[in-house]
Amino acid sequence: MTLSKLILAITTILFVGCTIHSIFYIGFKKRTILYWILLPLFFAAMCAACLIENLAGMWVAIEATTLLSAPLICYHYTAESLEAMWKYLIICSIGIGLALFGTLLFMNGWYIPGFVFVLAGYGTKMGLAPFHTWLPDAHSEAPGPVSAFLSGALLNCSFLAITRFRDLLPEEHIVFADNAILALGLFSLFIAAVFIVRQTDYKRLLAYSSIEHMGLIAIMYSLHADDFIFQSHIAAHSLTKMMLFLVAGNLLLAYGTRNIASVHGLGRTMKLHAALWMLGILFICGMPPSALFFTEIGLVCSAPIWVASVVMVLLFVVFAGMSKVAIGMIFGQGDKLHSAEAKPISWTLSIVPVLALVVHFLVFAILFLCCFYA
Amino acid sequence: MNLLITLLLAPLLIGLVNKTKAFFAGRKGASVFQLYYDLLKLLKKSTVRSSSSTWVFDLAPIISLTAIIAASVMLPIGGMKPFVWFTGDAIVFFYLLGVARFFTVLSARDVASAFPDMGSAREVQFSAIVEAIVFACLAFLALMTGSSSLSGMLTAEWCEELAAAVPLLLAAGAWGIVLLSENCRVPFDDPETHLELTMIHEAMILDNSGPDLAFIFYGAALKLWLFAAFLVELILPSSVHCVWHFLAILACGPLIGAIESSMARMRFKRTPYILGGAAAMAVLALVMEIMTK
Amino acid sequence: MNIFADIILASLVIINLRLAGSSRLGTLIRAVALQGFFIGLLPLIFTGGEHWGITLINIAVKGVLMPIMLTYAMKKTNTKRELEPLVGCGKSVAIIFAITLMSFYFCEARHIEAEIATRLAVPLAFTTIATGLFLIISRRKAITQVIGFLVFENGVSIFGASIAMEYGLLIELGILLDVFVLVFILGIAIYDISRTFSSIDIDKLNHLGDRGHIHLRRH
Amino acid sequence: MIAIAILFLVPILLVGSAALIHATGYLHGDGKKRQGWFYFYMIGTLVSMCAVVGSTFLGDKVMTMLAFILAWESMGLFSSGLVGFESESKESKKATWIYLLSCHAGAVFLILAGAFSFRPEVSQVVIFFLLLCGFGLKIGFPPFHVWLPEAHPAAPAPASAVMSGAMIPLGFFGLVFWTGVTCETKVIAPYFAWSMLILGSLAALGGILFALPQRNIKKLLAFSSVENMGVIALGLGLAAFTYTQGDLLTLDGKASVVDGIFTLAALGAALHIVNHAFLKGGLFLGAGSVLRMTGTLDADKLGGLMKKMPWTGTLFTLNAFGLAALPPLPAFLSELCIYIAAIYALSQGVLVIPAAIILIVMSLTGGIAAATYAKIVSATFLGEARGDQSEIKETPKSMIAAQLILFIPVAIMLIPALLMIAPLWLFRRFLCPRGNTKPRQLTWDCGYEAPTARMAWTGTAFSQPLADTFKAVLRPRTHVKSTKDIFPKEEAIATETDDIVLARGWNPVFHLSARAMQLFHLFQSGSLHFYVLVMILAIAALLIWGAF
Repeated sequence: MTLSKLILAITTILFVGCTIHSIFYIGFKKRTILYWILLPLFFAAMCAACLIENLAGMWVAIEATTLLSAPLICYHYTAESLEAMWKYLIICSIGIGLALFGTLLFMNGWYIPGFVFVLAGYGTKMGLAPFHTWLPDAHSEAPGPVSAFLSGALLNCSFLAITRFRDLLPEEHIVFADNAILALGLFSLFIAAVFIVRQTDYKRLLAYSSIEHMGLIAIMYSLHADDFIFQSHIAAHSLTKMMLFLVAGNLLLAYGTRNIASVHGLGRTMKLHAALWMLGILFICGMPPSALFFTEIGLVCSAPIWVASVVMVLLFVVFAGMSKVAIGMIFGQGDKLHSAEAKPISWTLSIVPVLALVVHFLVFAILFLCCFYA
Repeated sequence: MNLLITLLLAPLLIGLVNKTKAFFAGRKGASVFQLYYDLLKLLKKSTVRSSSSTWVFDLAPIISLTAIIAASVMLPIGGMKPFVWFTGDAIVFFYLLGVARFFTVLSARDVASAFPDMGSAREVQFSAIVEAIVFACLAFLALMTGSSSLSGMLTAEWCEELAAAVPLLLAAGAWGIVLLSENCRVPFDDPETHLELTMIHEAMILDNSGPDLAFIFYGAALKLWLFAAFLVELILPSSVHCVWHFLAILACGPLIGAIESSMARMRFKRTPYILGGAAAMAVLALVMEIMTK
Repeated sequence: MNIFADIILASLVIINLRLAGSSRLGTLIRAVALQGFFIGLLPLIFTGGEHWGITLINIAVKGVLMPIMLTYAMKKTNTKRELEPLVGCGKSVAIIFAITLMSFYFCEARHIEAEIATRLAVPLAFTTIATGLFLIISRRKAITQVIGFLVFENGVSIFGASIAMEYGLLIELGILLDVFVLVFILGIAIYDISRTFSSIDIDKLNHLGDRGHIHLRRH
Repeated sequence: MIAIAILFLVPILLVGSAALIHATGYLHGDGKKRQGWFYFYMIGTLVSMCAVVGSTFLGDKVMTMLAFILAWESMGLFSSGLVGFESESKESKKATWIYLLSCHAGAVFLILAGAFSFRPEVSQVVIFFLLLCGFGLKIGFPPFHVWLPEAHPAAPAPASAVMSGAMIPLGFFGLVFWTGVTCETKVIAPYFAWSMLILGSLAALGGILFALPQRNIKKLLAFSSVENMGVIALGLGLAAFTYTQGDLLTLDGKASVVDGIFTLAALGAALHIVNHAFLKGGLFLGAGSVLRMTGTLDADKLGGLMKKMPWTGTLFTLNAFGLAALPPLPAFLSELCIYIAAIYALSQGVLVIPAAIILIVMSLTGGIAAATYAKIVSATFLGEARGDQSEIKETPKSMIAAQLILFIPVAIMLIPALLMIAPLWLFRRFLCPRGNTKPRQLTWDCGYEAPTARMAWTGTAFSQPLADTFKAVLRPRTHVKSTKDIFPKEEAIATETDDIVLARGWNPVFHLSARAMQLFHLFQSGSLHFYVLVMILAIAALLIWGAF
């Protein structure tokens, strides 16, 4: 399967999932009309970005995703979400503007500067450090389904844009391009690790985890990892991350706080969500039986030794940070004084996460079995 | 044969020690056979047990004595083969003594009183370090004699030059200290004092009485005999007739008595240093042997 | 036709300096409107008067519509001046001037103007992009940031026009629409920000971030 | 290979089933309500442990490695669930976290080692050291042992029994298997042997030294697991040393000697794995029974439990006696094999230095181990109760039955022992004139009439003199509350001994690196100006890089 088709498929699946979840999470009210108008448009823009072959046309579509998702991020209309939207708009627009500049340079035959601007521009949208700064803010402020959609679909689309330019490069510049992507990927992994340790906000935690995985995807891409492994990673990350963001949204609904220290003993109060949260975090960290486990091993096997070592160390740091959070939130009864009370939430909210988990598990179990027997 | 002599003569050694001490103190002292009388008397009495105690206290004297007798089965004296010997019997030998100590300590702790507790705490403190010295000596012996069984290890020969004897003498010196420590003699312990606070072995058995106490006394005497025999066999060549060996073991009694009379018990805080010195001697012997091989 | 192009480009340099040197929002908006107008003309000049339609739309959007929107936002939020820029106006002019000189020097030194319609265009595009980014970094007011973004976008357009890139009409319109919608949304956001934060200082927008503080706010 | 697999499977299955039986009695209250999770984790752990062993039979190298890592990782995950099962407090959550991290770190090393083993440019020594780190984390070689004393007190007792008895030794299984698969014996034997010798000595001595002053029963047992792993490592190391003798042998004609050393040492290590599984499993289950009935694991607050819980007490005492490696119980036999191998080597003049080190280290370890077990048995079960024990009774039958399963090997070896002490017992019973009478009196105590339980020494006090000898290593923290007034008032002294490797090694390292990471939080300071500036600088850097 080509990358664009794969990303299109993932985007569609995520759109279906997020829409179903939104029915229960957002609901149909007068004030949610804008949400229901923008969500499909946002999806349409992403589809366009995947499908349009013309580089400038793709640029238009990706810029459109920024514009259409900005009001979605601001759905709660609090001061923080406004701030997040503002930063998202400014940073991404600058990024996209740079991408346009890069596209022009590229088309004019100035490949290296062109590619640098394209990489920086779409890298901004993709969440590669140090262009990622909008991402934690936007993902943490947006409502659950929107964060899920942003993280699982939008980032991939921007990545697709980078790969298109990389494929058009003439032979002699490919080494530089790969090295640049690799450097940004490693730096993203590093930045994610640094911010995941001692993180206090669980939605930001997931946002940084997205940066981490975008870094990994960039690294895999730059090292010409096996197509199957590379694409599995993208798909598995999107599915798992969607599930995690949906669960995080539900937790926010129940506890009313994103502060990790205020949430305790999920294992006793919200058993299903505790299991989903634990599994999701283990899966996203590449624990078996997640597909990410195999893809990360694949990466280590194909990467140069120093890259493999650095990646494993950083992944371990990420695991340390995320597992601490999961354990803190799931186990124990904790300190009554600082913990928030959980409000009961509707069971319908757990349909999509459970389905996502099941799909992830089934699809990859089948895929890998086929792969091993082949 | 040597097992029989060991079992019979062991209490005599204690009697000799006490007689010597009495001599140094200017007293007439008890008969050298006093321990035999004591044992007989104790065997006739009934055993009083602490109400705090459990089966551990009840069985410990029996287990301890059994273990020490079992160990003595393996000790060669004067070139005579022991009752049982095999590769590595030296290890079993010392571990059996460890069993005896383990249960003595447990039974001391079983009566819930501060004095036995104090004694047992010190007992384990010294014995843990002594264990390493003993095994360093064993390693040295195995290396020197090329044998891995006690009966082979304890067959010394006349040395032709003094330099070759230095490691052996070092080991013997370490062993002498081990002997004093393991059998709770001065300077590690003073069995004769009347302050329970300062005793080790005697404090541990404060609550034993009757046949149990007899077992313990006999076991202690036997253990002293075994260590003395080990020391004698370490340095006395096996070409000497075995009667001399037994006499040498018995001569250890007055020797120990003389040492006990000539010095006072040390502060407990200082005793580990002596053990450290002994350990250094044993390890030095071992290293010298490794270097010369 | 190059003489016209050179005149326009030279005046764009002056506009850049003006943008850097003024703290009055009104002046800035007028400057950016003028810049939009000139840039709208550029394709016409470079391609020899073929694209009348797109030129008109460009001028209408960049030179008229967006400045009007910005003026409206300025009035609504009751802000007239950029009070305390992070870099003072004098220094800003100096910096932009230095950047202009440097980009001209580099383009000259590396001879990259070979196929470009006029040798002024590429360095000028760089300078304008730099001016836009500089405004975003060094100014506190939200409106100034939007203006900075517009300048940045204009810089990209100068470059696009100067290399005579043919996107096709649809995509041209798409790009224009995107920018327009963006400025529209930003304008709305400015209004919301001024209401929520009772100021349009971007420095007030610093609740989000990772500095180890704890988010206890309830939604 | 089959024999080795059975060697590891037997403890897994037997300790596992005993733990499952024990758990039926152990879980109560809140734990009973959530027991489904417990059994899920437990069975998951056991199955993945079996899978670890089973994966080595797959044949194909890549598949084996992948399956092994998969099973290894899931073993860590399931058992982390067990460790976290009872967690209520911050400390126990931290223990779960540390455990999970150490499991995962082990897997990371394995993945790297596996991936690098296909690269010709990576030397085998590097791969071996990666493997050593990976499996050392599970085995608990210092400085990687830190999770043991944290996780074991936090985990439910049946879980500790499985983890300590059956899971930790799997590290040796993995180490030997992977080293065999990825490295050439000739190249790696000296590294293997020396690292086993050094790490084994450190683990044995360090483990037992830190076990000695602990007052938490399970913490003490956890440290003693480190010690036993050290002993096994010493045995393995000695066996590995024989491979380094290869060439010398054929010249000397000492082949049979070296063969003998290898056989004895390897046999000793193998036997010790099984023995340790049974004994340590039994001890952890016993500790679990104590916790279940008394609600505490603090040995200094217990005492005299033997009278209330005779079965548990007796089994615990005998297991402790066994684990102190005293004759004639099984653990002694396995240590004896290693001892004999060492002393045999010395007497034959081969491998003199390692053999001498092993002999001395093991003897010192044995001496301190005896003291440690004497302490924990006497403080918990002997003497008088240090608190109200009127409510306490013997545990449910299932818990005793579980311990009896693990008691089988000890019971077999106890029969000759009982036969040996029988003559003296009969002598006392029938030949002594008053041997039958058993009058009971208050403890004599120098004539003091009203002894209280508080007058007896606590376990900590008992171990204090010996611990004091090694205080340079142990670095206990002492809290003294004393009075300098003329008239005596209440005084108190308490000592605590932390794991220095964790307290002075890992914790500072972790804190420092977290602090260093916080320096980078600058990148997300919240200032939009700064964000854009960073973007531009990054682009500039990329452009400059591209230009060259």
